[in-house]
Amino acid sequence: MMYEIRDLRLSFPDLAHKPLLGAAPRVEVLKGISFDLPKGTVLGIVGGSGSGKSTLGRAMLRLLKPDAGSIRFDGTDITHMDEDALRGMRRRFQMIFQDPMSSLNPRRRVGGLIAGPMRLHRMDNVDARVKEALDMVGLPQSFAARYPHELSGGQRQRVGIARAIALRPDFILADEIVSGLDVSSQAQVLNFLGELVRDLGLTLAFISHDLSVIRRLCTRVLVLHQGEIVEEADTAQLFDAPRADYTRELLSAIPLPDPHQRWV
Amino acid sequence: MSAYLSIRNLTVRLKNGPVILRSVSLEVAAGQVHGLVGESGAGKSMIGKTLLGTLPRAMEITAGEIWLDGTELLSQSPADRRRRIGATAALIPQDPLTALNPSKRIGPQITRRLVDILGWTAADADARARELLDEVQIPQISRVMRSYPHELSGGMRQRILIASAFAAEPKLIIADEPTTALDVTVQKQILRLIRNMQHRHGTALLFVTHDLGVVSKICDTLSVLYAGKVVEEARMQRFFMRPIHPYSQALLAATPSYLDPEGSLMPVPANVIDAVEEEVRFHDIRAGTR
Amino acid sequence: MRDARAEVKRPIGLRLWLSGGWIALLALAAIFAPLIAPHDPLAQDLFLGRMPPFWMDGAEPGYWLGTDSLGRDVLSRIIHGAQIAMIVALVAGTITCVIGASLGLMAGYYRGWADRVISRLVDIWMAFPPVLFAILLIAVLGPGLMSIIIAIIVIDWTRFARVIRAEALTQGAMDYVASAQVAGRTRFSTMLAEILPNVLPTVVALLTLEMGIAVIVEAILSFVNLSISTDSPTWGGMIAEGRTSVHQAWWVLVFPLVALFLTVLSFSQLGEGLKDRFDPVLR
Amino acid sequence: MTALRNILIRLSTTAVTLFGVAVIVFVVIRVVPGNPIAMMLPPGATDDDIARLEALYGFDKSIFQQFLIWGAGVLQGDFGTSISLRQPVADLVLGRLPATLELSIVALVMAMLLGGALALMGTLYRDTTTEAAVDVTAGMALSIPDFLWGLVLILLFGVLWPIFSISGRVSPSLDFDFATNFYLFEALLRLRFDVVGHLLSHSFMPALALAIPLAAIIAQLLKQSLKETMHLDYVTLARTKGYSEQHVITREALPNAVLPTLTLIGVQFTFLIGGTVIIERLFSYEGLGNMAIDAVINRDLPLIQGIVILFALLFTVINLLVDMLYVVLNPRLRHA
Repeated sequence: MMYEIRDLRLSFPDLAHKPLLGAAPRVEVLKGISFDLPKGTVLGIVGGSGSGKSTLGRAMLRLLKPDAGSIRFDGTDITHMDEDALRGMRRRFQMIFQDPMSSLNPRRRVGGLIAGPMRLHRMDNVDARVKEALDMVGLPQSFAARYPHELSGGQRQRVGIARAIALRPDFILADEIVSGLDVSSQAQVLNFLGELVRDLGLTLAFISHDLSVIRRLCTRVLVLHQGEIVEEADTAQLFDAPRADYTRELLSAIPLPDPHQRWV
Repeated sequence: MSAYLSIRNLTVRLKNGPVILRSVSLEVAAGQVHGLVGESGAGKSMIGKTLLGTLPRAMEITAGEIWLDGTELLSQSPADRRRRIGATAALIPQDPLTALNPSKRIGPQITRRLVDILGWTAADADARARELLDEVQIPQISRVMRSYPHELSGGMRQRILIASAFAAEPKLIIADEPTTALDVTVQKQILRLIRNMQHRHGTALLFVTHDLGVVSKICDTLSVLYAGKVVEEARMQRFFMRPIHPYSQALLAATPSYLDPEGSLMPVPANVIDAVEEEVRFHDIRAGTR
Repeated sequence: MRDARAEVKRPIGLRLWLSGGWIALLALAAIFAPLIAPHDPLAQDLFLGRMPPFWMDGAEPGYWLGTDSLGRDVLSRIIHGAQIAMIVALVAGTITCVIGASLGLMAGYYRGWADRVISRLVDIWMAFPPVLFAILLIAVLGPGLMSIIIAIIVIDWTRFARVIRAEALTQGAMDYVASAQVAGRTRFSTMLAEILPNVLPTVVALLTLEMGIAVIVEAILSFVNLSISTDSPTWGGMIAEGRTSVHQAWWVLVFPLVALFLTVLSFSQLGEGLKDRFDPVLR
Repeated sequence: MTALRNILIRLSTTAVTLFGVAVIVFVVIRVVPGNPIAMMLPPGATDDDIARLEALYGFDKSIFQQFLIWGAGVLQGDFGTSISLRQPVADLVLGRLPATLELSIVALVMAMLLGGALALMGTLYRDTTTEAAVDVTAGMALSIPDFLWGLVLILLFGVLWPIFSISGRVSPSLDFDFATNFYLFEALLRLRFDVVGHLLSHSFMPALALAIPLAAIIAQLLKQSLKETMHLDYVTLARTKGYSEQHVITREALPNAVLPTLTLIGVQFTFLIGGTVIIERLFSYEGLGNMAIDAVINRDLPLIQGIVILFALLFTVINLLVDMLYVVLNPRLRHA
């Protein structure tokens, strides 16, 4: 198992309703999430805004500390592991962020952005690996000398992917990585992400609000609604025979590019 | 069928810079929904902006005509144009979170303009606002009209904006990506609402979007834009069954559908892009803008 | 289109040349003051009191910008005054910047108790009128160059701390900081390697601004007669003197004022110009 | 609810700030090398005389004891007695406060009018050379501090074209009995506009010197937030409804764009008041700041303490008022 997650709970302080004295009340974002993620799975995590899908992702990478429950990564309990102990493991679980404009330091060149994490983990042949990573995401090697603001949205997102895969991680979390892209860039990114997963034997968790995208890429799907898992199923089963009411509602709300879909 | 809105050879460019719209022509018939589709940077929002007179100052209209209900707009003075647009057209904007003035209550935001610009009495405007809020299925109308925008959900605000757009019975409504910021379940309700309202009021609707799925649900006709140029204009049914232009075909092939998991999700191929770029270049040479 | 825009080298702004030029000129004047000043700045000659500048009737040859009431050469005093102005600008400006920016960076990035302590200190400091605080400090420390530098540091570190804290807060919320954590960077190294380069343009702009302010503070302290012993010529001292005799000899006030004005303006424009020029992120 | 809580929190932090200011001033002043008592007495005074006076002013006790005694007095409204002027500090300070307040308020009004006008002009004519001119003007005005503007104004309107008075708050020739120290407000209330004119001709230049940098800041920030607001959808929507450009800017954009500027004006207004110290000196204006510099030069410890505490109190009160005003003007906070 790559991940075993049991009864995960996470809340944020609600500063808007903080009393004068004492702690702010907490808003529960994750209300007891449990699931297993076997190695080699491409897991889709789907839900509307406020469903807690991004929070779940960040908790899996221990960018957030859960209130209760447990997270086991490849057999190791990382629920309460401190940052120093985590640091040694961090190479093994990586993340691709939603907004590459914010997640790529604007003052570093592409080459440095990809090489930086590898140097931190004392990997060898860093320059060769940077070139390899750029090749894998289909960017010319000359792009290593560019700054993020000199790239298009799709190219930036590929730099984010190259940075993650260059570390040869066991697991990658992709948080809404195509939602800001045009359909043509989106198709490109989805296609080669699919290839990478196959070629490298990656385990991937793919967070998205778009079920059409999830179906393209994922083998298994979690449907999140207001901090709870309402349905967990293999992809084909979820789309052919959705069990939860919310899944059915979600499916029926998707506008397909097809004038014959009964919809409005 | 007579065209209510007719744009002819509209060319817009950045002052001393690249061309944004290349001889765009399109027509919207009364009571019809026309979709403007394109990827980011294709110029689809610019058409609405030109029409409404809210084009950024760095841009200029270098050629073209806009006929609205039998009157040509671009030959009029900006003030006349503004008055004419204000009286006959309305906008449903993209982001419901920023489209209502945060420091004003909802009621006046709908009624003020009826009183100020169109000369209604306050009582008439108030009655009209209530009627429309009821039509867009807003509960507790009196309370909502006294609220500030931040007290309402995104879906509610978008309904209010729709009500506000229909308030003065405009003949033309421009909807600029009105559901992009919403969850799919809310999007469905809002699209349904816009379609129903448009149908009932017989309004011509220019619907700007990047989402071919949405287009297939709401539009009667559509134009596909690439780099400020209309590459295909079609009736909706025909477009989805037999897209003619290679770029349209590529765009459709790149749009994912959960019903078709095995079908090839094709990025727009490089040779299609090259061909369209060539068309654009050819157009510019012919028009003398390059 | 994007790529083309990045290729375009923006011309070094006119203001960068003008402001940089004036500062360079001043620095040279300060270094070589004894060589280029036409007269001894302290030499008094009561027979040559209040001589007007060279283009006016009654001007004394060799005294280009006239003399003050004690017959001292205004030009020579301005040139020598540049020494103190430059030392104060460089030393006080740099130290203030390092201290204030470090505290602000830590407060904004680490937040928590470090932020609470530093922000509270800033609050207390902001409750003092700065000029009064400076005068008070000089009264305590006694006049002298060292006292002025210390006073400027003590008073003005908050300017850096406040601005850089706010910047670090904004930058700290960006995803590239989370991505550094994902990559396994330590907190401290993230602050230095990721956040600092992004706040550096602001630091530079503030630094040169602070240099100008340091020159002004020195002038204000000289103006209320608390700066350096009245023997050494300072622009502030000259201005104080000129202020009292402005109706009889305006040039005693005008020339040091022009020098001060240009210097302060140049420092602030230099910072803005550098920020624009060397920021890879085109805004 | 939230608003009330914030104000309570602010009040408690204000108390902490004032306490901190008091401690710092107290400690800093007492390491002054010169003996203030010795300076008060005529040259031939004996050590006994000095000791007696030291006892009278309490300087023979430890700093901690002195602080306790002073603090106890302050809580009863007694700030001690000025050494150089031999009057109660509270009377002296409160007597001068109106002059400084009037100067600051006139300056604030000038800054808001000037800055607001520049910002509106820059927004109305945005993306033209007019806007560029506004930017350059504001940028230059901002980088020159009030002290230098004061000197420039003295040269311009005191020497070159002497139309304003360059020193004092009133001319000795003015024949008018003021009942309070708020000369300007009093003259306004008594409808003596000749006196108002006289007072303004004296406070015009110092006030303008204080106002120019603040006006530049207001112009920059307000224009910036106006421009940002002008891109928001509700402004676009207002335009498409047929309203004129002026209406869109002043009625739709301005009320929202003003909010961020407002908080800034709070902090900047305290800087402006801080600036009165040197500006009053420059224009020989009989206010608090001018008295403060004399107090420092004369080593008048009780007076320095009193003035600094009053300034600190003034600053914190202004910030508190601005915060409350912000809450009142921002509907999002009012109902939260």
